[in-house]
Amino acid sequence: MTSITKPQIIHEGMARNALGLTIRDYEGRMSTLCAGCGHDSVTSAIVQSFFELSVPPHSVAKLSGIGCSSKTPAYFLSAAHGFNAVHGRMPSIATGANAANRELSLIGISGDGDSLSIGLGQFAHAVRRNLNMLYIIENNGVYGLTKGQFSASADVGTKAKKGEVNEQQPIDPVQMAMALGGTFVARSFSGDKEQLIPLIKAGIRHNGFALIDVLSPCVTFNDHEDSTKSYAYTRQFFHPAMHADFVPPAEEIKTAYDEGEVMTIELHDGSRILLRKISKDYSLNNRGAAIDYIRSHHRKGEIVTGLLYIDESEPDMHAINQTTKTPLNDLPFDKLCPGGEALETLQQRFR
Amino acid sequence: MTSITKPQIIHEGMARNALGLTIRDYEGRMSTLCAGCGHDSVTSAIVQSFFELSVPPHSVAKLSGIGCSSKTPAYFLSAAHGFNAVHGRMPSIATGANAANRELSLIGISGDGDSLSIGLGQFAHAVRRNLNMLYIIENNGVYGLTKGQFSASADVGTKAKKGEVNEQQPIDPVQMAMALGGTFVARSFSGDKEQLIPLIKAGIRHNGFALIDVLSPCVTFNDHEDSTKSYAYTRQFFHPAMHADFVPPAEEIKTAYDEGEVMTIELHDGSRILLRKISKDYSLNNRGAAIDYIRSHHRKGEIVTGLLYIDESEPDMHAINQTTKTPLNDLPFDKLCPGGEALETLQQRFR
Amino acid sequence: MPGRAKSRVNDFVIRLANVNGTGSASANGLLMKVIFRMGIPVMGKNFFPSNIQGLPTWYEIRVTKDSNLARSGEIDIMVAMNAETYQQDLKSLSPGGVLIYDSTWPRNSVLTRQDVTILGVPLAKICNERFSDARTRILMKNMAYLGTLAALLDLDRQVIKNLVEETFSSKQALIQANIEAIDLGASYAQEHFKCPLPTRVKSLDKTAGHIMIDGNTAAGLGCVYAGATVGAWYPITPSTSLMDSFKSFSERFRVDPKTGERNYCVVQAEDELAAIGIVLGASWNGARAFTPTSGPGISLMSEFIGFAYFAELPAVLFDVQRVGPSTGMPTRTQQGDILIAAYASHGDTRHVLLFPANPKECFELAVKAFDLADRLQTPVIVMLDLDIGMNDWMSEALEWNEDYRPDRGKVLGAKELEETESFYRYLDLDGDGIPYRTYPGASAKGAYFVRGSGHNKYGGYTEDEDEYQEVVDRLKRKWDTAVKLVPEPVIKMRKSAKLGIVSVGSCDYAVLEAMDRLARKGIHLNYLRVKAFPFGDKVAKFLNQHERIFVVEQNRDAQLKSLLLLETDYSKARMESILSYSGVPIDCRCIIEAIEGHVAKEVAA
Amino acid sequence: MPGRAKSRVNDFVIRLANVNGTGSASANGLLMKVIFRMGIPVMGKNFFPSNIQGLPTWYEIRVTKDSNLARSGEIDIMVAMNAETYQQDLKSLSPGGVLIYDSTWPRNSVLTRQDVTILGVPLAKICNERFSDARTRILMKNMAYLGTLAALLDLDRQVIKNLVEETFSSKQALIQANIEAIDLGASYAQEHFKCPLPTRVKSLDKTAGHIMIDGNTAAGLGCVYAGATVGAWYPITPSTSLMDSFKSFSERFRVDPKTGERNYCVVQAEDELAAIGIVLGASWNGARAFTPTSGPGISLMSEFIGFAYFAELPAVLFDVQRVGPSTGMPTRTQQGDILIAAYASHGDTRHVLLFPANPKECFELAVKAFDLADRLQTPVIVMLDLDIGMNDWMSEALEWNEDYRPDRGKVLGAKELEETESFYRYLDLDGDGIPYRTYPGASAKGAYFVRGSGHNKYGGYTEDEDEYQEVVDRLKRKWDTAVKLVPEPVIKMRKSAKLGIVSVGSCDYAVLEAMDRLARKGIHLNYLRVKAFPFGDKVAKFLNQHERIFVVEQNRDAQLKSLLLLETDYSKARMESILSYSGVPIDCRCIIEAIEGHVAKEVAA
Ligand SMILES: Cc1ncc(C[n+]2csc(CCOP(=O)(O)OP(=O)(O)O)c2C)c(N)n1
Ligand SMILES: Cc1ncc(C[n+]2csc(CCOP(=O)(O)OP(=O)(O)O)c2C)c(N)n1
Ligand code: SF4
Ligand code: SF4
Ligand SMILES: [Mg+2]
Ligand SMILES: [Mg+2]
Repeated sequence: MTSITKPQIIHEGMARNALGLTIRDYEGRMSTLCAGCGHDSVTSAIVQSFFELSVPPHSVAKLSGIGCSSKTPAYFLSAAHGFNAVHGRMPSIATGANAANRELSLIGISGDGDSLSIGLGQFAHAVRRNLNMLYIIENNGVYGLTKGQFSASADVGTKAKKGEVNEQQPIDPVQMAMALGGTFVARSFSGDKEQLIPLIKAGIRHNGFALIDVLSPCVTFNDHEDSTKSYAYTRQFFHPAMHADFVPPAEEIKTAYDEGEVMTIELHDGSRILLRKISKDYSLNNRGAAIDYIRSHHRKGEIVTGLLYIDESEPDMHAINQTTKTPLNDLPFDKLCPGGEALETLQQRFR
Repeated sequence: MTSITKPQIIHEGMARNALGLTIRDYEGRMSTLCAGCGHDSVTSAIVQSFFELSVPPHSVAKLSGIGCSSKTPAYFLSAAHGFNAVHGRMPSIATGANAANRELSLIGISGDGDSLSIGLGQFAHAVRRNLNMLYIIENNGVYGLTKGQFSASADVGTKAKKGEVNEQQPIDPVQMAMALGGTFVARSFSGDKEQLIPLIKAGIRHNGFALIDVLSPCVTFNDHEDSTKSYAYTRQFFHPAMHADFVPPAEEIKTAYDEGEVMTIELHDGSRILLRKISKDYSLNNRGAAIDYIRSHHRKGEIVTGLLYIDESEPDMHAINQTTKTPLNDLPFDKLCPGGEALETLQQRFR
Repeated sequence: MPGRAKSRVNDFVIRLANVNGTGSASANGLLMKVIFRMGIPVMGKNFFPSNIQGLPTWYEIRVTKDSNLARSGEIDIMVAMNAETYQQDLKSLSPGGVLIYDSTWPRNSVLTRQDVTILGVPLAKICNERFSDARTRILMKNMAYLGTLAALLDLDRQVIKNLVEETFSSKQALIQANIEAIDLGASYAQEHFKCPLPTRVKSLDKTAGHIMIDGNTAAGLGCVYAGATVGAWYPITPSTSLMDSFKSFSERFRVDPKTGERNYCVVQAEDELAAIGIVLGASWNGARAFTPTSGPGISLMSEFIGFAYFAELPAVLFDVQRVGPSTGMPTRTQQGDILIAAYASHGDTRHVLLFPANPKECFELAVKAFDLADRLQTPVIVMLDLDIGMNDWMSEALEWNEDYRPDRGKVLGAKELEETESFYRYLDLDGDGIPYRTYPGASAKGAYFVRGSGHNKYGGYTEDEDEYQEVVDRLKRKWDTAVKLVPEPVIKMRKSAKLGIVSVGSCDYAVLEAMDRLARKGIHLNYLRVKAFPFGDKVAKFLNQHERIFVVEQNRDAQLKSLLLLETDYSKARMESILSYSGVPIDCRCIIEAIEGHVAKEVAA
Repeated sequence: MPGRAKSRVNDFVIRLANVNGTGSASANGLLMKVIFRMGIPVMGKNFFPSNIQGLPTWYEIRVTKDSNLARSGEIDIMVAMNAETYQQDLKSLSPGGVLIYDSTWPRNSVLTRQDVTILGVPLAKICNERFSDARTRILMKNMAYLGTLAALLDLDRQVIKNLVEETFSSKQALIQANIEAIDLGASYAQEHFKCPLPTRVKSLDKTAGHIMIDGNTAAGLGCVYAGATVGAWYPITPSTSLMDSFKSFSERFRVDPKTGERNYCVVQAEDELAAIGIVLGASWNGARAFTPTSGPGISLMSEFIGFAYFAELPAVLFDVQRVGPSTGMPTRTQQGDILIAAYASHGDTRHVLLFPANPKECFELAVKAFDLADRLQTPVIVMLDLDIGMNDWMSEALEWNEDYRPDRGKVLGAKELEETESFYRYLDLDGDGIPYRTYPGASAKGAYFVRGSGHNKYGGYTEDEDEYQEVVDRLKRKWDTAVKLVPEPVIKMRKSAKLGIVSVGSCDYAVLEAMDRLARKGIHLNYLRVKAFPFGDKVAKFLNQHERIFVVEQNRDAQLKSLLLLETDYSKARMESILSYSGVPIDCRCIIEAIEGHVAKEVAA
């Protein structure tokens, strides 16, 4: 979470969004990550997405665990509250935050160590609860901050910088989320903003748990030749299966598509996702088939990306709980405390 | 882990196995579970399996976490060491046990609470390591020992005894294990020993992590009418996809099968599993398809059972680690301690 | 009757030995409630196994006209319904006592004693003749022995009837059966024994203004009254019923009758690490949030507890203590988590603890816990134990002050933020060590990072030694503020006593009884019961007023004494521990013995 | 030269300010090693950020002919390579000191001081002219300032050359470049400044029989020598290098050259809860197993630590302490986990702690930890800290006694079991509180259940109060045995001193230096350094021999003092804390000040 203040320079004539804000208003402090770290690209995609969506920065809360990836919330949305939890435990903090204030827009940034090792249980249960948040894993196959040990997402056969070869099978958060009934499951690459930004926007607007597993190379510990999580490798074996375009509410769909080529999914706030198949044999509605598709491509060394599954109809945690629409942290005390008379009455039972 | 000593009565003429032992030698203390608890049936299937396999009881170690299910290791194999860990943490104990003594045969018994809530992370990582053990989840959809709260395996729409309806999607250990690359994934029912016993035997002999998710109704808290984990429900919607016969080494395959009907899988110790499809459209070699099959049947309320996936060729934890064949706890000290001269030499580096 | 029969009206102990899962608990609870309604003070302790069905379980009821609401250590009447434990039950009966058993099956003739009265009632037989369904027969046997006791002890039959009617008001059909079973048991006793026994009850008027309630129920209700909206938990005995209480009272008071919408959110977490995380996430956002747990949960939560201390987040935890270490005995009581709760987590940490001694205090201190957590921006752990939490206690009725408004502490809202020039999270503007906080979503001006890593007083990340130290030094000053805010101890002074007792929580009634009995023997003591940690001046003063302090607590390692040693200046040499830690609630005998022993030594010396 | 130039041969401090990720750490290590090889005692402390690249980092080298191996608090020479921190670095230089900076870029003229000497060397320029590759230029700049220092301090050029050759023996190509860079830096200095400075080095012969090593490396090596076969861990600063050490030495000594098979198994666990579980599973099966971690790991492990205490399983943990609470400052040092480690986990628990003060003790106490864990059947936590664990220390060379055989404690093998009539796990047959254990797989006769739930002395499950208490009472007796087995404290007595210092671990050299300096001022003190908890008689005796005890430790809350208070009878009023807890290793000044202050008060009073 180290950070350096960044001078905010706003040029005249900078683009402004519907709120009249410039992109500077969505930035954070100066990154202290290694020059070239994939995580910084994800940060800038996040900045771009929130800016373009015209989200009021202070209506967002940004959360993370511990790791290089988990430092990044300091580098976007200075005007949003942040929570840097203990290692692997951000999902529970997010659950509590959402329980208390369902109107906050939550974005969580985690790493493959943070989410797939120490935090696997909390991650899985957040998926299960369909907690309303965007959850980004900046996946680099190593523990960056502790200097490059293999993480649980390291591929079989991949080599560490010091030569060690990983022989344990990886845990793939995308497959996990599929098997756990995740309602928004996507994968992308920090080097491909064109793919990533619409996914982030859609994830912000999705009503429920939106997972984006972003391959985000670690230039310092996992960007060498025999690594399967390097820029070069990822770029080469990147295999987009579905393309997603995000269209905000009220905005027209501009591009013309051939009939049947595009599937439109409407989100709760009226925005839409336009989904276009890139790989013909990918089917979006089938978790099992998705897993299969991912596994078989993975065997060939390919990394399937895109919005791989979405279901906007499942109830989120509050729907399941039937929570009042008013954020709980906003309820007046007299709605909460039954008062003296009630106390008298209820004690009859105990007499 | 409550238990009552059981008088060991051996009748003359009782069947004896290859070691000359009777089934009594494979039993444990008297169960203190509720009369009719599914877990007791699993216990007796375990007793039967070890007896029939002629495993020397003391060559086994039995492990568990905390819960009614986790009490059951006290009820079988009195002559085996046992380890009743803290809640949800048995997989790590098993990992250490296997690390120290790779020759021990490990059987772990857990519950759906123990493995899918608090223990989800450890469970998943044991699968990932392909730890050589048999891992049985006695799955009843509730926390029995703490009096019937829904567990993470409770189905959507199932009703608690007190009327509460579960609306959260379940975590299915079978789908999890499939997505995590589990090498032996099975599901069965405590009420169907015919199916269960060969699965247990095969699981004991499998070289790697063998998961059997056994539906094991809780008669006290989850056996009522609107429960989807009751005896009645399970029996009715039980959907066997694959049948497994276990054939010990050297033994002949007795039943005659039609050509192509049976697939034979040879295990490391020379025993074989004969796999026969019950459901025509089930394919054993495909994790994704399996997940799909399970999910689509689950939507219909059906529970797919049988040996759903097996891969005997994946390396287990020791193969990955290249551990010596001698159990580590058996290595003499002089093989471990480099001695004084070596210490002298190596210190050159530090001068 | 053999032995020296005791005639003890309204002053005796009944112990009921049963098999769990047979419905005996409700019959025994009913018995206790009947006595309570007859105006006689009564205490009940349930000894149940960590198991669902089929194992021995005991229920102990002390009828105590003088309101000695702790165990006495004696057993005057034994209802021995469990054949498995018959021998042990017979043995544990005090001389002169009465044992009642089910004579449907003959008892082993070796199992007898000359100094007690043994009364056989063919309960199973009676019930089997009358009821046909198997489950009903089992349940009604309990009612039948209740009937027998009614006759033997002279219980008020109308009170019983009313209670049965209330209890089964939603299942009318059961009322008749229950009353019949009671009658059967009573009739048999009346026909075969001289009723009532010399040991029996007689109506009094000493329970007015009181209720019978367990501490978990009271604490859960306290959370409702405090305005808690988020509860997160993972089931664990003996804390589970606290959340059950919160849920059921919330269902009653916090659900919109029209929409069915809930003004609260209970999250059954996947484990304790998540439960405390949910609490912290919620309080970060300004909801009052809590988690009930027990020892193993505290251990698992300790990383996050340290986080909350350092990041200064309010959190309310209830540790309903059970016997440790480790899984220990989940259905037995102990006060073994005091030290770990006080200093939970690595690094320099310390936490506010509250110690209720009875259900009424559970209710009150639950409310207080939220105020303190919000005011001090730190975790507050309410230390119950299984005895307070799960047993029904005769307690003063709960009261509510309508003027109560939650103390939410130093929170700047959007408006206040607008008025201030700049906001920094960890400045000590008021000199009390407590900084100001803001909620997410309120305003961009209030934005800051909550973090467990090094931070300076502005809330920025730091690895600078001075900036770091400034913050932890202020945290220590905040602790000095805490001393002033926590509830004061309860002190009972007798004139000129030089010996003092310090105790905590559920030891209270045992200490009081011991003091009374010792006073009758001419040994006078003063008494201080701590209600909170940090202790504060009153505790220090009390200690210093005494030549010798006996610290009474229910753990092996003298944990309260340790805290007193660490946090006051009283000399170790002058403190003596009286410890009871076998898992059953403390009774006064060990206290009396220890103090008498001490006094005797002093005299001899 | 301005200011009062100091001429301090072999007695000064160099501080090097760099940017992390630029390769400066190895250059600085080289510098220190050169001085060491010149026979001059030297101390090095690395202050690095919790980040991988681009942030300020400092390295402090004390050249100390009198072997004062703690920080002095002074900075005599500053190598200010980081423009970001230039101002701060200039400020922190002691009066009369020398600052060296890269004059490729002009420094801000406001940033100057009259009382120090500022030497500019155009390091970047020199290197850029000579080397073409960008990364090489960055790396060689470090070598260039090393060259400048060589000239200014009069370092032995042959020693440097040898070291460079050794260091890059596998990358021959680099040797030439490095030496060239060093020459460039040296030549520039020789041409532009008067070399050497008055503050400089001169060969001695005071480092014979010593090595330069960090504590983690030594401890990892100790695990290899102790015969540990299973290591489980989850990476965490500052403990990571301990497992790196175990792995690399095991690779060297424990891999079958023919088959490549490993006589050890290191499991990188998914988290600390699993790491300790793996250790327990392995020691249950008779392997020596360990886990290195730091504060957050101890918090997460506490449930299992309590389990191991109660179920009586050996386990060796290394807690390489960093600054808490919570995530705190992961790359700064503290002794803040003492109290939590001693009493980790809920319920009545207590754990054996070992406190090495230098790398040699890390090696020795690592071995000892396994013996104690096996003998006592309980977790043993070796308490290092970042300073000992990660900094290179001049340490006596490690020694090995070939007669050493591991003490595996009371284990019954198959044969012994056959000879006994019956085996029960928790009987105290020898009166020392330690029962016998067996390994799974050995024999059916030895079979029993390991459990954290209530058990009786036979190993059976129990909820019976007497059976439970018998076991926990014996555990307390076992603790009395532990007192006799743990290493004794290190005591330094001066004749007739009435003041004593008690300290622990990495405070050692600061205390020694303070004592020396105070002695020169006529204030004499005795010194005891605890090496283990429980403390034992020698500690109690030492305390009682002194009118006043100063407890020196590196945490805010006086945790060692707390343990002394709780576990000895020494009076609190006579103990005074000297605390240093800002995250940088303690230096002697705070100790001297506190003690002088005390003495002054005494005199005044
Ligand atoms: C309880 C605990 N254990 C270990 C650590 C040390 N630690 C910090 S970050 C990290 C791993 C980070 O890996 P990842 O989440 O993949 O993030 P990356 O740095 O690769 O972006 C670890 C093990 C910690 N902070 N807390
Ligand atoms: C750390 C911890 N938290 C909570 C508990 C309480 N607890 C005991 S068993 C159990 C759940 C058991 O459920 P499951 O594993 O499904 O077993 P079942 O009883 O249903 O067979 C819980 C929550 C505990 N023992 N330890
Ligand atoms: S170490 Fe790797 S993950 Fe961390 S900041 Fe550097 S490049 Fe990024
Ligand atoms: S409560 Fe349920 S799971 Fe537990 S023993 Fe009884 S029937 Fe079995
Ligand atoms: Mg990573
Ligand atoms: Mg269950």
